[in-house]
Amino acid sequence: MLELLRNLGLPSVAASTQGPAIDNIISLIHWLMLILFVGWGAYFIYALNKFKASSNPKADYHGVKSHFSSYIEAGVAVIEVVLLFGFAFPIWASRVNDVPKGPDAVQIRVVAQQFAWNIHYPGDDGVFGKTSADLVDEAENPIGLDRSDEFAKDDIFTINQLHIPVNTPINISLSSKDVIHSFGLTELRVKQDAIPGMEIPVWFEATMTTEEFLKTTVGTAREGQGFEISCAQLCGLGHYRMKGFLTIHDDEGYAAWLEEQKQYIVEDDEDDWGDDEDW
Amino acid sequence: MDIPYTVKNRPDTGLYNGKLGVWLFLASEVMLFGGLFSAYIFLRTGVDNWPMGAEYLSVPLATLNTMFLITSSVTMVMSWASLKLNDFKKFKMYAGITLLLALGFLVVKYFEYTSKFHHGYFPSTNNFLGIYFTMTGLHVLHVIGGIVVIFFYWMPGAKMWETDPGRFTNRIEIVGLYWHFVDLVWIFLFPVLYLL
Amino acid sequence: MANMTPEEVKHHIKTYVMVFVALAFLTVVTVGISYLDLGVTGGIVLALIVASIKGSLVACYFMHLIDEKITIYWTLLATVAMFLVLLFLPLSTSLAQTQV
Amino acid sequence: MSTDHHKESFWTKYIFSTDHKIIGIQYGITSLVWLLFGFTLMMIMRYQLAYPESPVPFIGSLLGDGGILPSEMYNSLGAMHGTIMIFLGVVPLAFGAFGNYFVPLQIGAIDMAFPKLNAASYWMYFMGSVVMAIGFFVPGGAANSGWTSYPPLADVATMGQTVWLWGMVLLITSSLLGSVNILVTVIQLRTEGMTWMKLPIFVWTQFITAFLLLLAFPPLEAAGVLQLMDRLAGTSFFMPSGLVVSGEVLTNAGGGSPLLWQHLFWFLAHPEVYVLILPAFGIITEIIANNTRKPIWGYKALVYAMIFLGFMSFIVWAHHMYITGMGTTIGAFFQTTTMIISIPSVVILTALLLSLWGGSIRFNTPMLFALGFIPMFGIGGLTGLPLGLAASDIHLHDTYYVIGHFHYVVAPGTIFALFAGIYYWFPKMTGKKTNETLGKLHFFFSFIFMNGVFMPMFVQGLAGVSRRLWDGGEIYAHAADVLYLNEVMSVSAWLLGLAQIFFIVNMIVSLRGKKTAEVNPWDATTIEWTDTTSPPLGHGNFETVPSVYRGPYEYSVPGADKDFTPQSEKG
Ligand code: HEA
Ligand code: HEA
Ligand code: CUA
Ligand SMILES: [Cu+2]
Repeated sequence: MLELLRNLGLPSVAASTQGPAIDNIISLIHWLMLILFVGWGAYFIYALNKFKASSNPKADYHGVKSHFSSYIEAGVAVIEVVLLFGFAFPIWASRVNDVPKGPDAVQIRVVAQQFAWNIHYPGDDGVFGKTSADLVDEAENPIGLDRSDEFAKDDIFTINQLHIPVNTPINISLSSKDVIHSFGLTELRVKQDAIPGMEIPVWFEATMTTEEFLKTTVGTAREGQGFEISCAQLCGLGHYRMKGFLTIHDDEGYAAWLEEQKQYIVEDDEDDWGDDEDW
Repeated sequence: MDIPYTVKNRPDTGLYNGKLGVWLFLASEVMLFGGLFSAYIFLRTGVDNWPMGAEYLSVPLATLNTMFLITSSVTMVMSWASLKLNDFKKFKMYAGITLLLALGFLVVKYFEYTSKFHHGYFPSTNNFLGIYFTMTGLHVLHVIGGIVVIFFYWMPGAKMWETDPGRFTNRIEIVGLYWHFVDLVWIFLFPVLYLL
Repeated sequence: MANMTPEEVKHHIKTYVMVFVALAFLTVVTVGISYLDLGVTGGIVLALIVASIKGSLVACYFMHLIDEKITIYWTLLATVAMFLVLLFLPLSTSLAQTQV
Repeated sequence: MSTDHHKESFWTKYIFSTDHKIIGIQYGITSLVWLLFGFTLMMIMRYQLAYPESPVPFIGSLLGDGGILPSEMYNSLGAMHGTIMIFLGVVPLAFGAFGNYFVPLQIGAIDMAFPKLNAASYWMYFMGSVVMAIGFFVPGGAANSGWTSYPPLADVATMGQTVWLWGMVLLITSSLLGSVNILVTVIQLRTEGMTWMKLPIFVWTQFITAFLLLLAFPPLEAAGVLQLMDRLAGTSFFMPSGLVVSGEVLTNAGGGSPLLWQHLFWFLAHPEVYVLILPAFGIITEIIANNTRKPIWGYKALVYAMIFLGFMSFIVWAHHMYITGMGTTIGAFFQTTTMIISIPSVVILTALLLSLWGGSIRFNTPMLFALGFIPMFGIGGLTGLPLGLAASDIHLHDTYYVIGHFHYVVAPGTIFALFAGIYYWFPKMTGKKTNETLGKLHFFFSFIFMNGVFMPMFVQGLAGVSRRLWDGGEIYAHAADVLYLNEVMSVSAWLLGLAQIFFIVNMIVSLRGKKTAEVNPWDATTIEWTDTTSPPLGHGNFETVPSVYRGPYEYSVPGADKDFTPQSEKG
């Protein structure tokens, strides 16, 4: 079934620890759907043919007398219970409860806005600097970071460029400046609404680097294009182009990237970089 | 041909159409105000400091208004009972008092609103005032609707008493049900907005 | 209430007056309570209890719910159920919202 | 008696009529026009999706900007397509038109319980739809925040949103009046012998639908008022503090919650989807019983399943909100209720399917649409299941999978049922017959192209393509593999549009034809067909109001001389 769904569009990689579990439940439930549909479909066509007026001119007042349909209904109910308790609840519980808070996890803030993703790293001190709506300057400082705050001095900030290490728990605290957006990482099976006024945690652990992923795309329509952040919630006229980029590094690569970012802090803040020509 | 059960009760349900109709309508009204009460609870629990109603609002005026509405409810039901006793004069009197009390309610509300505006309290000031104005505003619209209908049956519509007293009495019962509901909503609005 | 004898109506009128007195008294009680210092939760609970009593009085006696027909009871039962859902389910959902 | 004593003018007879049949037809015509309009909006949008940023042919000049559909207008048309199809199209047609016309006839009532209120609710609907139409002409265009109108986007949107809200307030009020009317009619005006368990299923579905509208719509009205306050009085019910929109710090007091709207909206909108499907079930049941010439299988099970469905529909709404960050317990609760609610649907579909067994099936146009409905609703319903589990919804939420899911239930589902109903009852309403050949062509082409539009959506959805994308996902790499489907879907949609010409021609030709239909052309059992004049106008639907002696689907009763025994037949 999973193969079939893959052929039907489901991305062939599920590049996070939770991804395969989600694919699994999708494919299980499609089994149920397929069996019901094919079973009833076969019955349907058979019945239409057998009981068409030309072959069965006299209808039978009583019709079906057996109770097998009740068994089917009970069967559907049982399978749904199994899906709920065996799969759906545990996956959801892990998504909600296992948010990694410790020092092993990478902490990132993502602040969505019309029509970009602002990415905020705490820097070496591991603490996010203060931000405030009054300091927002769309060109220079979209998240309103208060550089005078001591924790803010080393904070790294990017637009539409999310870089993370592979095989490391990532804890993103997601919020929005203006309207509701939805943070979607299709290949990682991650999706979470970014709701203004709320800071919602999303966590995941990538299992594949961008480099590895790119190898799998060779020969497909998307060859050469890595992971993306998509916006899944209607957020205005630019909703369709609210795309960000996700790069998954190995540990060295990630460290190198962080190092590289530091140089931009000292200079004039985050102005002239970040691939925003792409959005 | 006339629609059946406008005056008499249908035997198996024991109801006439209008009464069932108004109860269903009130059911939807319960859900309408329910939506607003739900919003109130939701907003209130969502913030750390929610102002006490009394900080902005005048409890004495609202108490007075509560009394107005309670009294108008009892006079409303009395006006219906008077019709049941075939006493049209008393009906006129009680319905008239109901109208006066309802107008009294509006007058007090007018003073409450204007004094809020004078103090610079607007719906936009904070969510407490926002929900206060929305809920009481919607309630006031209901009061006005009630006044219009009661007035109609008090003056021009009262002619029906001569032609079709049974139906007229039923109409007054229906109007009464609506009016008691308006009172009932206020009974909840009063503590929720002013006292908590 | 379509076929009541005059005696019954008169009896009803007595009830109305009594209910009215009770409502007035309870209004004073609510206002009184609000001046006591019961804390937020205590105050809310008590005020809502009193309001519910008042509301029930109006509904039962002025609106004659105390002896109504079964159809209306069913309708209102459904309404009350949905009303409670509407009042509390959104709230419990948001309280359980995952937040940082 | 059907005729009134005094002569009526055209205006009182056809325009400001209080006759439920005229009002039903008014509802029907208005809503069909809106359906066509709503579909047209989508055909325009589908052009942009198939050929991004190329000028739309024929009507490009209306869109400005070199004939290309601008992205803000795309959002407008999308929001209005959803709103129009649901609130101005399907609900008024299914509930307003069919409900008004046939509920009194099927229960043997001479009219609705409150004829004036009935007219008022039509005119309220009419005004609501005029207001909605005005939206297209205000600065900034019609509402553009989706039919769901999520704030804060909707709070800060252009003026069209305010117009939308006023329109909704009118439409909601209209539905409330309509549902009170249907409920009282069914409870109070059933003819002698028409006990609850003898009601045709169609009446049951209308009855439950009315209950859903009565209790679910008012909270949306409340929410609409709150959003109007946000937009007009500057409150912040749905706006938290410290928003920065387009570089400007908003000066609102703040303290509100965007999720509050979502709760109030879905509190309506989930029951609303059953409002869309229940009347469809009702129509389908009538037609299947009639054309299999045997009683429906499991009448009681159907009734109880529908009542249960109605109740449950109030406690599943947050399955639209899993991705807002729902906690585990509440998440488990809503997933469970969502799975539970799928069971009565399975029961209903099973009953319909089993009803075929032992029948003597006639394949006329209404029956074809009814039979088409079953597997199409099956696909739509089944694809609801992965959405109902929060875990799989993580991937599928707000993708085209959702769009595919609900279009299967509403378009080849409900719309087919409505077509079936129109063909089935056309002789009753007009005394004329529709053309079978045109009807069958209409069915086969609609069936093919409906699937052509909506089946590929599942593929795009599985691939993760978001909905409401102006460019159809062109900028996203994950959409690259499935992008070619946009054109397939669009072409199907236009062909689907062309297929409707069979319907329109059929309607026009049949209406202009002679009154040749017999009183009971389908040999049906329910009492609307026992009526002798067709159609009798004015209050009073029957020469003599029939009494009812038996269940609604007494077809092929053993020992009876004909293969149908009307409900009104003694014995
Ligand atoms: C008529 C309308 C209708 C109906 C009936 C349904 C029915 C169901 N819907 Fe759907 N739904 C919508 C209209 C409808 N829905 C709309 C409009 C939206 C999107 C709104 C928006 O966001 O804009 C939506 C969105 C939606 C979501 C949110 C998705 C998301 O945004 O992420 C969910 C999630 O749980 C869901 C679930 C279900 C379920 C479990 C059912 C169940 O009731 C289905 C039960 C039915 C079955 C299980 C079928 C049984 C089948 C058989 C027995 C086999 C028969 C086979 C043959 C005959 C061959 N729906
Ligand atoms: C009842 C509801 C309903 C119905 C029937 C339809 C019908 C159709 N819908 Fe719609 N749709 C929605 C409700 C509905 N839709 C909603 C709620 C949304 C979400 C909006 C949002 O995102 O906010 C949506 C979104 C939506 C999208 C996604 C847009 C996006 O996300 O960007 C698409 C894309 O293809 C689409 C296509 C279609 C098509 C091709 C049909 C076709 O099936 C249409 C077929 C129509 C007919 C067959 C009717 C023909 C009428 C006649 C023939 C009448 C004749 C007239 C006279 C005789 C006078 N719809
Ligand atoms: Cu941001 Cu869509
Ligand atoms: Cu739903």
